[in-house]
Amino acid sequence: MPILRRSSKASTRRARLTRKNLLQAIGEGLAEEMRADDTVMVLGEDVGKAGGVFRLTEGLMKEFGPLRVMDTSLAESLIVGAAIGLSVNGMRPVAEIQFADFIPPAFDQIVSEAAKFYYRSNGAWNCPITIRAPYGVVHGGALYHCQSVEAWFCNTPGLKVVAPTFPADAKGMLKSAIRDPNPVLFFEHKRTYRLIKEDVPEDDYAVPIGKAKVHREGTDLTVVSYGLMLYTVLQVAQKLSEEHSIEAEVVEPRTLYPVDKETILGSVKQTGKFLGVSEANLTGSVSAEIAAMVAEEAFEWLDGPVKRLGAPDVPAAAFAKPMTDFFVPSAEKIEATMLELARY
Amino acid sequence: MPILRRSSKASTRRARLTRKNLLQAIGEGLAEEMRADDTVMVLGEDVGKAGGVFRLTEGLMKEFGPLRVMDTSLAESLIVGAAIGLSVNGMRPVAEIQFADFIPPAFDQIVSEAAKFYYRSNGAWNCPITIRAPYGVVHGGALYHCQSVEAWFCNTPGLKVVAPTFPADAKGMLKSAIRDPNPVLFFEHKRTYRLIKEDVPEDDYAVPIGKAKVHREGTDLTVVSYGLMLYTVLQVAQKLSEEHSIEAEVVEPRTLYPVDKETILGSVKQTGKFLGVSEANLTGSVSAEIAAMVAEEAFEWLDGPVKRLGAPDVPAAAFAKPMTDFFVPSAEKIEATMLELARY
Amino acid sequence: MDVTGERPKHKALGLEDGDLLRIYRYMLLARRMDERMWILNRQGKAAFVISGQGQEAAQVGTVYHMRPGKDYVYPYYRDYAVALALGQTARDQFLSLLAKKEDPNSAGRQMPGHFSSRELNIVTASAPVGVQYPQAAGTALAFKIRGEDGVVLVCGGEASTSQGDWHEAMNFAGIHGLPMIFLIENNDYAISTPKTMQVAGSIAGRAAGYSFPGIEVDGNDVLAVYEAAKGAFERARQSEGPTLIEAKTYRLTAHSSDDDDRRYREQEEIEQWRLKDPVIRFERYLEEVELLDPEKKEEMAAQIQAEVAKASKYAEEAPFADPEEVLQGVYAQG
Amino acid sequence: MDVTGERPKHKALGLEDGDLLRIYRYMLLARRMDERMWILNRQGKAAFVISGQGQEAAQVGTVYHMRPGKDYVYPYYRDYAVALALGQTARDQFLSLLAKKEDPNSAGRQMPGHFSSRELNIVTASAPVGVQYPQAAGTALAFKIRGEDGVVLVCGGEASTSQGDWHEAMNFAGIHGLPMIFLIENNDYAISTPKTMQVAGSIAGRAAGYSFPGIEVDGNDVLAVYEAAKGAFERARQSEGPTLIEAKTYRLTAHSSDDDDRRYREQEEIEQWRLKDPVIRFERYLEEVELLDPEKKEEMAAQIQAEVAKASKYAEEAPFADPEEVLQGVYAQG
Ligand SMILES: Cc1ncc(C[n+]2csc(CCOP(=O)(O)OP(=O)(O)O)c2C)c(N)n1
Ligand SMILES: Cc1ncc(C[n+]2csc(CCOP(=O)(O)OP(=O)(O)O)c2C)c(N)n1
Ligand SMILES: [Mg+2]
Ligand SMILES: [Mg+2]
Repeated sequence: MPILRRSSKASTRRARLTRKNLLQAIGEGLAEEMRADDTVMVLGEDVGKAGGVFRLTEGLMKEFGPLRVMDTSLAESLIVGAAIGLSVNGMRPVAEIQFADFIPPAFDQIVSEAAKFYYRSNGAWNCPITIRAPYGVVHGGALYHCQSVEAWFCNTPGLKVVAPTFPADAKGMLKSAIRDPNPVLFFEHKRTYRLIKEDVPEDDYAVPIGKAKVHREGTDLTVVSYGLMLYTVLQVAQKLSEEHSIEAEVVEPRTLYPVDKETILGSVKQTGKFLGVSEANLTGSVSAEIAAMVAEEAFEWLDGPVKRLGAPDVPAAAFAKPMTDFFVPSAEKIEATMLELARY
Repeated sequence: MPILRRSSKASTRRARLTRKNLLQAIGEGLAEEMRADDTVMVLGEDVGKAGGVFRLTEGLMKEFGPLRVMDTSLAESLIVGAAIGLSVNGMRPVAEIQFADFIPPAFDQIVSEAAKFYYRSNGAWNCPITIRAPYGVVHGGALYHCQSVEAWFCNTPGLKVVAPTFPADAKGMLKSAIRDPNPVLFFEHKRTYRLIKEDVPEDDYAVPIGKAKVHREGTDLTVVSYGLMLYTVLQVAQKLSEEHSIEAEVVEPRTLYPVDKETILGSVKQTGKFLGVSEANLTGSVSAEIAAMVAEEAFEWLDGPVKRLGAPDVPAAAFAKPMTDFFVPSAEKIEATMLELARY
Repeated sequence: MDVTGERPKHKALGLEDGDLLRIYRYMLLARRMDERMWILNRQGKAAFVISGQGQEAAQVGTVYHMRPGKDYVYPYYRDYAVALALGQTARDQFLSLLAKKEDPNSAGRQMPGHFSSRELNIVTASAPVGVQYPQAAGTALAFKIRGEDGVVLVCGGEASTSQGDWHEAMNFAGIHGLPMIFLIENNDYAISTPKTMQVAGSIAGRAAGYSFPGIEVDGNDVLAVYEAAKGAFERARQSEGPTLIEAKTYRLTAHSSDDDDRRYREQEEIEQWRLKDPVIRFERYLEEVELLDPEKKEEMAAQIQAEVAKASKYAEEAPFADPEEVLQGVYAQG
Repeated sequence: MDVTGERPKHKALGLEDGDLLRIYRYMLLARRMDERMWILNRQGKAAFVISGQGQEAAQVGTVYHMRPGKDYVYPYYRDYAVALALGQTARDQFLSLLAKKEDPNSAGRQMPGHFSSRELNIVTASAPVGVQYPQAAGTALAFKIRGEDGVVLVCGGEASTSQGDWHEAMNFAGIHGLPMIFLIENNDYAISTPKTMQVAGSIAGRAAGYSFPGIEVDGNDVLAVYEAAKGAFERARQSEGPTLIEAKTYRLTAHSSDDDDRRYREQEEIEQWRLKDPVIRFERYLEEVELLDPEKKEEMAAQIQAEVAKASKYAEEAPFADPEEVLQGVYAQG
């Protein structure tokens, strides 16, 4: 389960480290921000007494009371709209959408409102809200608890969309999101909540929004991925290295919008090959934008077609396990594609 | 104003032709379908007595009565949701969203519901609805009456998204949309409603969904565009031919999702160059998917980077005319880019 | 649910003895099937259970007025008794629970409790809470446009009224006097959120603001629900417009098999509500009017137990769809 | 608006003579400015006009209770008199109308009527109808969390109540007893759609269903509105929760300069409503209580006319923002 990651310079500088899973790291980041800043608060469905359906906010209501950790009515547009209104009156709300699949009722408040407050008022009003949403396939989740919906939001200037994969990044990026003066959509892959563990700094730190991370250096191809797929890609990359001496450079965007072009282009210009892997429905996914950007701006460096892997273009994962497993890009498929592209 | 278009074989076969603008052609298509099929109906804000804010549905309430041409309350989720419910009980509703900018309240009903009815019920229920929405920049429209929002819907299997540009296509595709057993989003560029005119067949015909159209053949580069931008692209292409003997092949997708890969790839494989032009915010636009697809599947045929032009990544056009004009990709910019790419 | 006056309540409502036994049968079948779902979950056979226990009276009391295949229903995920009373079987639900190919609701695509039947006019149900309301209004509008006397029933929990979609549909139904019934099964909780944090004022009380009747009814009393629904269906069939029924009831189980309700409610509260169990209350009524004696009760229990066991076994042995079938049926043809 | 009883109505409401003249001034300024906007439109100078004519009493009567810069307001696009009464100027509105760089609302980005002022706590207004309600609830919640006595006013047309957002906010405000006021300016039309096709039942009547007061008031009577709003603001400041005010009024102009209202309403209907013009009615009251005589009236009219002319001229001569400024200010820094 633990997988190899290059420890970044920043993290080696950090003192106390504790092993945490993604869920714990995010929960902790939230609690720390709430302790440090009275205006930070949480609102959403079942976030209070129950501590959230994934128990990420457990203990917060006890510590901060029912106003700063508010169980809202079942109304996503209200949740995001209220967060906007709180933010213009001095608060730093972190709104939770129980599942990313249930963002659509709040779509208007996110893309028409939060994203445009600053621009439309010529900078008079800004909207410092964070919207957390668990996404991604989980067994038993079926059509409406499995979707990867990030592409809906990656054509909307004014928004920031982040999707960190690993615990330390997630904690540090949540802090950045909360402190950011702009609205930030914060996606968490629910299947990795307890699956992915790593050492997380205990002291206060922030991981900047807008910077990709090179998890593994390599010369043969660049793979850009995030979420559960990144976890798989890193394992496959290790295997390819051991079995075929193929060295994949693996880049995690961490921020999906606006994306860190520089890091991705820099990588592709070295390797000459690009593969994007995500769990979203392939057509129109975030990988499309990244692939198009690469094919436009690193064209002369490309030694092969830009490639993408994603879920097939069917509505979503099914309730039946065999169908779900078929839906998600498999390690085998990723391996075959990486191998093929490296050898192109 | 009238611009050169290759007359397709289909249209030469047609008998009576009348000169119509886009608005008239669509309105007529709607009326004809309503006459031919009692279950076809219209619902939306101000579509009845007022005939719509663009007067596209003028006369329909008089002809078909206030139940088949229904002025709804101001509630987009209700409009689309009701259309879904009508469609499962024997009707073929055409819902109008007054401006595409106001689709967001209906986002859930479109992407979570209409798009998934057929799949989630294993084919027991389907959802034959058409949703019309005027999009695109118009002077004075400002932030919320100018947006190109089509990318929101081009990552959702189960939906069809069309955006015809010319009157004859639009009429024929509206008929196809109404007759289609699936939900179809039908985007109309509002600035072209009265701007673009052409001969439109009087007799009954349908233009299939899912097929792109080659408006102009050429060997030097392929330009894929739609809406007002297509109109400009065709003018620029003519100019480049006359002034520089550069022959651009101009392809209109007409259907944005699922896109006609074959026609686009076929064209790029001949010209070796690709440029996508749309009025949407560039990053994450539909052009991203098409460009990525081209760079993946026609890589070996490419003689230059895939290129895209679109609006800058700022929320939307402004109310002030100078800012609006700056926002929309200009003919000069399109010309320069086409020239540069052709000469690459 | 007292037997008062000269004749028993059900006679006054026009219900025959046979009706009562059918109603009882649906309620009991729903309950026993539901209990079996939890056993399959504990056995590791069912990945996820969502339950209708406690809401059988609200469901059967209402749906018993429907003409299956003519009227339409938009159920929500606890409406097992709705589906059964309309003609789906226990086997259908187990097939769905275990995500088998034969599952008539979705062929293993959707979670259990997401009902669908074209024949029975059960419109494919969804997971996003509240989306069914505007759709139901549209379906009712189609009846009105064509001048037919069909009725649409749409169901949801009390938290579904917090969504904008509920209000938009209430308003539209009121404006156009649509032939539909909003059945709100108010079971006090939305996962962990109690109704005091969910609903300001009264749900039934809100109907007046939309110009149609709202009825609050004891949702654990099947005859009281039947009576409220009777008027509502009559109104709808006579083009007199919509009715809102708020059936006050209680969710006897945890929200789902993924939920631990000890985090947010007291065991004692549940015990209090168990005393009002709608199945047991109706049994008592049937005993009072001498339609049920220990023998008959035993016999029905055994019958239902057998039916449930058989249905469950069938579903357990039924095959999954092929994995590749996940790719099929995205677009309708033709 | 009769002067009844011992002392004139405004005294009973605690309004001094100076208050009345200020109120009148805001109303008249809004009206004259509005008329001038239409002239600029006909002259081809203003691309688009959206008007507040007829709604001045509803707006000023309410907003006169506010403490600018402390309380918050979410206005909608007809709320010119709201903006003026809070401290924006006619010049501000003309700059916005003509999309000039100096436009304080948006620097020429938004359509006119989309108010914004950080200093005055006028939260940047939007075009999508209804989105302001949940936001206003959030802003009120912030006051409650911090234990401050700030109040939030949120405004909209009657059609904005058809959106789910309105209901979600009403419910949330009711649950948490938020210090906010919903002002619905019911002007009979939503573009072409009459209120009978828009609203089932009564808007004011709906508040009861959310457990707080709803008041229907003659929106053309500024003192009646003032009175209704007085109670509402007091309740809010004393943590007694929200109030809904439905001000019944009429849209005297077409929906906007893009609209031709002859398609859907009779001239006669408009004429009837002109007789109830809120500005004229208030003038009559002021005359009755002898605060306004022909001379004073003349004087104020001339003053306002001059102010409007000057403001308009200033805006006409003011520069546009550079075209490239369309690219600026997408993300806040820091
Ligand atoms: C739009 C949306 N948001 C959140 C959820 C997650 N969720 C599922 S059921 C539920 C509670 C529903 O409560 P209620 O309507 O009272 O029905 P009950 O479960 O009590 O029968 C929630 C929050 C969802 N399915 N859809
Ligand atoms: C969500 C949304 N849908 C449609 C529109 C187009 N539109 C602008 S104003 C309006 C009518 C609003 O009526 P009402 O709320 O009564 O306000 P009024 O204009 O009468 O003051 C409509 C349909 C919009 N701005 N937003
Ligand atoms: Mg409930
Ligand atoms: Mg109105």
